[in-house]
Amino acid sequence: MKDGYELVYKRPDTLLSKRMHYCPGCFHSTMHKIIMEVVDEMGIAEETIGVSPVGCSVFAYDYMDIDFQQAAHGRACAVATGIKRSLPDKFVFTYQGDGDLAAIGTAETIHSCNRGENFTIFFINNAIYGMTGGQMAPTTLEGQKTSTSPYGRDVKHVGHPLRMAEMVSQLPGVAYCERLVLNTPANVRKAKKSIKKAFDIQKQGLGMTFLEVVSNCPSGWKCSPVQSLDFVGENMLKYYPLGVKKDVTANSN
Amino acid sequence: MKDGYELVYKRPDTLLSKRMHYCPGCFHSTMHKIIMEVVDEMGIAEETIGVSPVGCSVFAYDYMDIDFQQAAHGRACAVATGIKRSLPDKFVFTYQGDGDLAAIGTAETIHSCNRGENFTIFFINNAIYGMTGGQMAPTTLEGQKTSTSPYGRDVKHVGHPLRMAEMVSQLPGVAYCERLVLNTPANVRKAKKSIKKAFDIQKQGLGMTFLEVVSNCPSGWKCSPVQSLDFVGENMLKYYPLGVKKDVTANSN
Amino acid sequence: MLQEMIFAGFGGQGVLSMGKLLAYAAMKEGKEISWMPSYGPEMRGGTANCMVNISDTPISSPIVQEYDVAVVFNLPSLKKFEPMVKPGGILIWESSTIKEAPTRTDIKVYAVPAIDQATNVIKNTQVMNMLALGSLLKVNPIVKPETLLTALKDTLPERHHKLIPVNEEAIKLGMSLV
Amino acid sequence: MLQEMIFAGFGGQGVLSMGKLLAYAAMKEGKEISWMPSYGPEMRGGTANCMVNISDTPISSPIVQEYDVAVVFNLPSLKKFEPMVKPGGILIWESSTIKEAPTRTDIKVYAVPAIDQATNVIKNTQVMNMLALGSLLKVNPIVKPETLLTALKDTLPERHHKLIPVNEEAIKLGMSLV
Amino acid sequence: MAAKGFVEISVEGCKGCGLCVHHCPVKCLSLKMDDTNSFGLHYAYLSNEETCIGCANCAVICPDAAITVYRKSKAV
Amino acid sequence: MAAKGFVEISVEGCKGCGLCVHHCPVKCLSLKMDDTNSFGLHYAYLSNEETCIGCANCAVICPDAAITVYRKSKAV
Amino acid sequence: MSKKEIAFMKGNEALAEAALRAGMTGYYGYPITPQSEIMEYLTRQAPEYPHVTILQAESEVASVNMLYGAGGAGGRVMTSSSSPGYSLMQEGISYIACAEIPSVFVNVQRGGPGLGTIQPSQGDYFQAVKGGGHGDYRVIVFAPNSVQEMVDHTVLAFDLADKWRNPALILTDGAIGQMMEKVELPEHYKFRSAEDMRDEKPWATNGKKGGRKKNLLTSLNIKSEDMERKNHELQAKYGKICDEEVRYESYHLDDAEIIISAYGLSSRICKKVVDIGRAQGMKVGLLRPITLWPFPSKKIDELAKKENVKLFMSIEMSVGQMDEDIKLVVNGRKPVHHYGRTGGIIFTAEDILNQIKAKI
Amino acid sequence: MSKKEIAFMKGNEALAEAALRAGMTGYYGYPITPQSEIMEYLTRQAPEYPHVTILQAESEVASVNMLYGAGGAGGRVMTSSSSPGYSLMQEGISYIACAEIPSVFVNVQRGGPGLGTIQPSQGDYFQAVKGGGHGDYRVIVFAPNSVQEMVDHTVLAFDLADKWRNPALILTDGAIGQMMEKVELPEHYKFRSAEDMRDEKPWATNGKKGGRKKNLLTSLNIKSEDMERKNHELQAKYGKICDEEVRYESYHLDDAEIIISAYGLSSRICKKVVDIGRAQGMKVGLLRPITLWPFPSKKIDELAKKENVKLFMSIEMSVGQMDEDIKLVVNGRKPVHHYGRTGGIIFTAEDILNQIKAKI
Ligand SMILES: Cc1ncc(C[n+]2csc(CCOP(=O)(O)OP(=O)(O)O)c2C)c(N)n1
Ligand SMILES: Cc1ncc(C[n+]2csc(CCOP(=O)(O)OP(=O)(O)O)c2C)c(N)n1
Ligand code: SF4
Ligand code: SF4
Ligand code: SF4
Ligand code: SF4
Ligand code: SF4
Ligand code: SF4
Ligand SMILES: [Mg+2]
Ligand SMILES: [Mg+2]
Repeated sequence: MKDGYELVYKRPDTLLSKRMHYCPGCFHSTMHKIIMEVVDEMGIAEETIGVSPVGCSVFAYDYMDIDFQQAAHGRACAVATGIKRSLPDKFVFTYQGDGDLAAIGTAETIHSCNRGENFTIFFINNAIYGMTGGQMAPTTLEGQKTSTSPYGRDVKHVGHPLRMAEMVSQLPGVAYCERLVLNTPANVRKAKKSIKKAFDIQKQGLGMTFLEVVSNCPSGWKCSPVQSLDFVGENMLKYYPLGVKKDVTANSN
Repeated sequence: MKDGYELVYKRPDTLLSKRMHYCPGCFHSTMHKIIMEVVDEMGIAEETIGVSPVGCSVFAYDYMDIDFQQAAHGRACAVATGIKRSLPDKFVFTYQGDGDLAAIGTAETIHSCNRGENFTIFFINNAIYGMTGGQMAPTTLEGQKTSTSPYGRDVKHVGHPLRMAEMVSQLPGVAYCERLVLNTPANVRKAKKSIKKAFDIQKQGLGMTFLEVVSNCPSGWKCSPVQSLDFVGENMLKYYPLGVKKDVTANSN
Repeated sequence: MLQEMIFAGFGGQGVLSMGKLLAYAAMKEGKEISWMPSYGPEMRGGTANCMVNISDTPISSPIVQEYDVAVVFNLPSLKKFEPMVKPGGILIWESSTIKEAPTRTDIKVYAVPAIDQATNVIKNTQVMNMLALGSLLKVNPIVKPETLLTALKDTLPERHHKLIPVNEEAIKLGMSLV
Repeated sequence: MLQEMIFAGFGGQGVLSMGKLLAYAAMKEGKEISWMPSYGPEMRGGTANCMVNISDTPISSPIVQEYDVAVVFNLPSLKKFEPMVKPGGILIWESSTIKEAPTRTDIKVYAVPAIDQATNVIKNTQVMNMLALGSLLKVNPIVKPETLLTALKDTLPERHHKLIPVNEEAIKLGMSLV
Repeated sequence: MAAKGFVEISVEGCKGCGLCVHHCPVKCLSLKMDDTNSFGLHYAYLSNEETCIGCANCAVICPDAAITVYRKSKAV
Repeated sequence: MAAKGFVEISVEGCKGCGLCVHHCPVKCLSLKMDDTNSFGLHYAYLSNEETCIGCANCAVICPDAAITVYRKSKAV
Repeated sequence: MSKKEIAFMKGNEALAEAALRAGMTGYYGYPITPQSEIMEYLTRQAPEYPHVTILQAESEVASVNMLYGAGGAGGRVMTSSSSPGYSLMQEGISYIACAEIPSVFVNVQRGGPGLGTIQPSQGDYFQAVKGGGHGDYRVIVFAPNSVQEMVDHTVLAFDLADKWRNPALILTDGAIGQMMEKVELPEHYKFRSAEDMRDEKPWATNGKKGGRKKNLLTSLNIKSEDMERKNHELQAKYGKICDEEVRYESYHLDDAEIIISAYGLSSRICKKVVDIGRAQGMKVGLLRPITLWPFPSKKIDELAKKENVKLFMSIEMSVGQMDEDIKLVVNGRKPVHHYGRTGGIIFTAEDILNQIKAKI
Repeated sequence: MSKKEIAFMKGNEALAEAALRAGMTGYYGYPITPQSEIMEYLTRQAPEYPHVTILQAESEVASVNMLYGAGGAGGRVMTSSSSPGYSLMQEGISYIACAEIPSVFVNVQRGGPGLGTIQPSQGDYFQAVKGGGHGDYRVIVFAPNSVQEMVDHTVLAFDLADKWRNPALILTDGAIGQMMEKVELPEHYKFRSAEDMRDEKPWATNGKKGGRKKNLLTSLNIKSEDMERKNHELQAKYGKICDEEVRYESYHLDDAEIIISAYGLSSRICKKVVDIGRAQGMKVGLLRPITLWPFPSKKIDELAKKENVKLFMSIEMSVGQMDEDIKLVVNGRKPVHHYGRTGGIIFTAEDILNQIKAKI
């Protein structure tokens, strides 16, 4: 380090130095990084257990220096339920893609939210099945081309994209629900605050904390990482509006 | 028939004369009866295919003189999707209990509603698992005693009862959604109209039609049929408000 | 010796608990026992039954197809189980409500108007199953009546112990009817 | 005769399509062929490869562990597959970007600066795979270059047929480099 | 007979739930407490033939479609 | 050196996504188009050392945490 | 474990009581006949076990994955179901087997296929012992034949699941689950939470406290070499289990010429067959597998070797499944026959005897 | 069916194309590697097949039940998945088998257990042939060993599914699914909708038009007698299928002393083994089951009887599954060995030869 300069940003310690397998510019990496920043800042690496899904982030455990379980496709919420009920004093989170959480895992998602399971769900909505090569997801936008909607998603045939944050925020068991995005430094900083808030609420035992991240998939969307920012900004955010959908702690302010 | 009198009400033809296995006073019977009345009145017995669930109404096929498929527990909506996509000109309906539709079948329910599958769901919400001997259902009321909530449903432990009609009515694929009850002759008559409306909308191909019936279970609730009317009126309807939750044809009026 | 028995009637007539009580009493007397209910949706509004085995030696199957003893409280059960009583076996039937009498002559048949007697004599319809049990013990002293009563005490929650005398009365009345 | 080959490089370098084209051309010449890609998430941002078998007789496994021919476009692939070339086999490596040369002496090694030549001579980086294929056909005339071009015509959508000449040029240039 | 209406109730089809009795506006139905059908159930019957108005409420509410309702013909 | 800040970018850790380049407010980052790292990727580097203000935007947006940021100490 | 308390209980309830006594920390299940009494019993007892999680899941798929999480966190965990519900768990069991998460399963079998009937059956033998899920894995399978064994096997299942880091299954049927018998209940294990078991389960994902390395539970082995290594490890473990954990009961086998083999409910009836047969002068004996996997192959091999043994007869409530495992051991040395009924119809001792007589 | 069109295609895509040509009316599936190309190909072709339903379901559980509905409605229907996804279908398959709904399944196997690896495997043999679901049922199982057979078996699977009102499964693996080979494509069947097939499927639930009696498709047989009767009917049907539908390939079996048995990808390598072995003077031959169920038991029995046959060797990409079915037939007359690799590691012909040499 040069004389007269001080460190203002470095890789969080709990993010292992292993190179992440994600494609260049993929927000999965960003999200991993900031979750670990929060874990570092809160000093809870020894008390946190993560659950990775089946999806591109199946290997999340390779990058985060905390205990981890790898769940069957769609079942991360059930797995986390088992962990948290066994270890009620630990921090537990799931990390799930849109195929995982909103297609095959719909029942587990709805019911663990409804039961008010006291863990945190990080829901990474990139509107596509990244891992398996870019198939349509429940959250794929109308008209969006994917490998199983090669002519664009036809909502008459397969329905409209699901808005999960709005849906789960209706459930009494959900304490905090917000939709975030990671497309600008400011939004990344904001997202970090929301993650911290979710963990705080989990600590208080107030119920489910659900963070939906409007994400990207340059590979699946067949565009460059920088172009993916445009798709996020122009298309995704229109259908998936940002903001706090529910916050049981808001009333107390 | 006595001289000078005319017939004003008789058992519908499409309701087979076989004695239904349901307990005395169970609204499953009532619902079967009025669905068949509508089928008779619309003259569509030869064009209708029903799907029975696993639950007390698993044997629905024994009583209705129409083609039927019996679906695996929770999967009636998936089965009906397969039927309707194969035979788009027929009338197709599922008939499902609250365990079937709102617990194990959550994903199939949400997704067929979201896809706007063009069939009708009859959702019989009796706040209990009748068939298996009275276990707690996702719709069991707070404090309600069942064989798996013997001290009353503790919402802190298992969450609040799910309001399915409200949830699915949010989905764009749902064309018509109403919550009904069968506790008085007037309500039964009203319910018949709603069933007819659902079939009409199905015929027009406008999307999913979803009728939630606030039902009873004298056996599971451990009360007499007449007492069950009180529980429906005093407890169920408070948590499950009646009414049309969505009607895409309403705007056109 | 092995005794294979069935108790059958409408749901709510107490057939399951009478079988259970008898088995439990036999267990108290050192016998090998098994109790097996009919289960599942066929119970819905229909009939219920339980099979009871009592033996000096270990019991093979809790499910039996031929009975040494059948106690039936309704016509469907009579029709179903009368043919399955072993020759020389015992059939006890509720004669105040069942309107068709058994026809077999190679078995011992006892008509017990349990419902009528419970309603009109004991003024408690609930105990008609104990009444029938009394009749059974009279013709087939599987366990001592005293054991049955201790068994009842063991299994009844404390707050219902006040019901023991009326049950005792029912057993005695039952014994007197055959 | 059976030739077992591997084509490997970074995703996007066209290794899958070059293998496919070669196999298809061989099929047109009446050979038995198989083409097998690496698949799955390890492709994500990493390397891609495909195995091609061309033979006069039916092919047993599409997956092979030792190669008669390896064509590699990046260092990880060179490191991985160089040891797996059969003695006497052929190794073609992209010599303008790979900075460590192969070391084996018991195989035929050809350095082909395909990326450099495609970029600077043909002015089309896309065709570097065809260039390498040209080199391969020169040292190992598995199929006729003409067949390769007809194969290209067959598989390219009509609207891309204008690209055929530049591919032809690349093949020729590739042949001239070894 | 002067009654505006009358009902036929199937003894074997009735399950004795009592919903018809409960909902008859003129209370002309009862359960036969001193008899049962072959299922052991106390069936409903028209206990007050005179007052039935033929409104069909009983039949509409009857889960088991055990009731047939007749009303005095207007024409007559 | 006069710059308010400077950054260190891991050549092997960088995936060349360009998000840092895109988001640097003073446009002092570039992708090395004439070189690649061992993964074949054009990595980012501080192309204009003079203008970096040490805002850390690049590091915050960098998915792969490849950037370390330093700022002129206030104390000095 | 000294046994003291005598009770008269249903199989399902005795099993539930045994689980509580064996220190179960969590039960996750979904109702299905004929085993719903298990969760019903547990929820009734819940107030006395405030630290035990008893959770009705939204489905069997959720249950098995809750088990994965809770067992992986270090708990002693159980789920129960019946045939169709157990079929839904197959993906999850394959995961649990590969991630080596100790866990206890109960399948109170009913007649299949499909929705079938709720009457007792033994039609899920293949599924239980060969792995109904994908890939090469094994589950330790117990086959209780009495209410007493529902208790004993449950305690053992918890212990062996922990010992071997493997799923263990109680494969029983509707009759054993529903019947009441006399039973001796074991004493309570000292209750320990998942957290309390930290030391003896150093692999559990309970937070990497005190500077230990992170723990990971996964069944993903994306590289072929890793996956093959994992398979070798599993097979090595399975080999040891086969060496150490086989359990069976012999009944009049010493001089037997006819070897009946039957498990669970069927085995009770077959004891009677042996008694009657012996009374008629037939040299018949019963080999009752108590563990279906590991299978008592050594014992069968021993019997197959004996000169006086004439034939084997597998008696099952299925069209024939366990008979294959017997044949695989007997390997042609003696004839192996099968007799079965399905759909909940229980053979009588006389039926079976007649079948045997027809074969000799 | 006359074959004309020659193409160079991936196994998965060729299978999809064959399904379209075989008159498939509906496909319901969920993505999973290494078979996602099937649905991808179908959705690309969709505009040319406006009357074919191609629907991405929310899960494999939904897929199999959509198949139940659509097949029951009278359609020719297919789903495809890979190992974990196929495990999730086990309850549904048991239902479909019992309700006798014609339907085609595809399992492009990957290495397990658990999430495992996406590399090719043959670890799901037991699940496929013994029924991974509950109860006694069978699925017709094809084991293609080339892209050509992916096509041929698919057409056959649709036809046999209809003929026998039974599920049929294409059990293949990631290598066959992903590889490209030359293939001859069959001509198109004339497309007929579910409604068009009314006459030949009088059992289908397509509306009881024209006064026919109502149709019912169910797997529920609540009474034991009914359930047992259903089981007898199914077993009778299975017996007929065993008589009529066995398919296998013989390669140099006539004078073979060493009988290799292998299916799918493994069988291709084993052909090479035979060639090399023969070149070295070893009398080795290959029996390749084409249908895994019904299994070519008769042929194996015939071989086991031959004096010159010395041993059997089952070569599988698993720790040993099909070898059990061979042993069951050989029944001790000859030794039966197994050699396998797992996790996607493919044995070479040399490996296998060495293994064989070690046994003789
Ligand atoms: C039971 C099962 N079904 C399907 C798959 C295949 N699969 C793996 S990842 C995935 C979807 C991934 O999409 P998503 O959850 O959106 O995550 P992403 O990769 O986009 O982050 C699927 C379908 C599987 N592994 N298991
Ligand atoms: C996979 C599976 N799980 C569980 C069951 C057992 N089961 C049968 S019916 C039922 C629930 C019935 O409740 P509901 O759907 O509310 O219908 P009701 O009987 O109340 O009308 C359950 C859990 C089953 N048959 N299959
Ligand atoms: S495929 Fe998409 S989601 Fe997956 S790592 Fe690449 S960019 Fe990210
Ligand atoms: S158990 Fe309940 S839902 Fe089922 S028939 Fe009886 S009253 Fe109706
Ligand atoms: S028709 Fe009306 S008045 Fe007559 S019995 Fe029925 S409810 Fe009563
Ligand atoms: S409502 Fe119907 S079933 Fe109930 S008592 Fe009246 S007639 Fe009988
Ligand atoms: S710290 Fe700020 S100014 Fe410096 S390179 Fe990064 S984004 Fe640009
Ligand atoms: S954001 Fe990070 S990975 Fe992307 S180009 Fe910049 S330094 Fe490299
Ligand atoms: Mg996604
Ligand atoms: Mg219900």
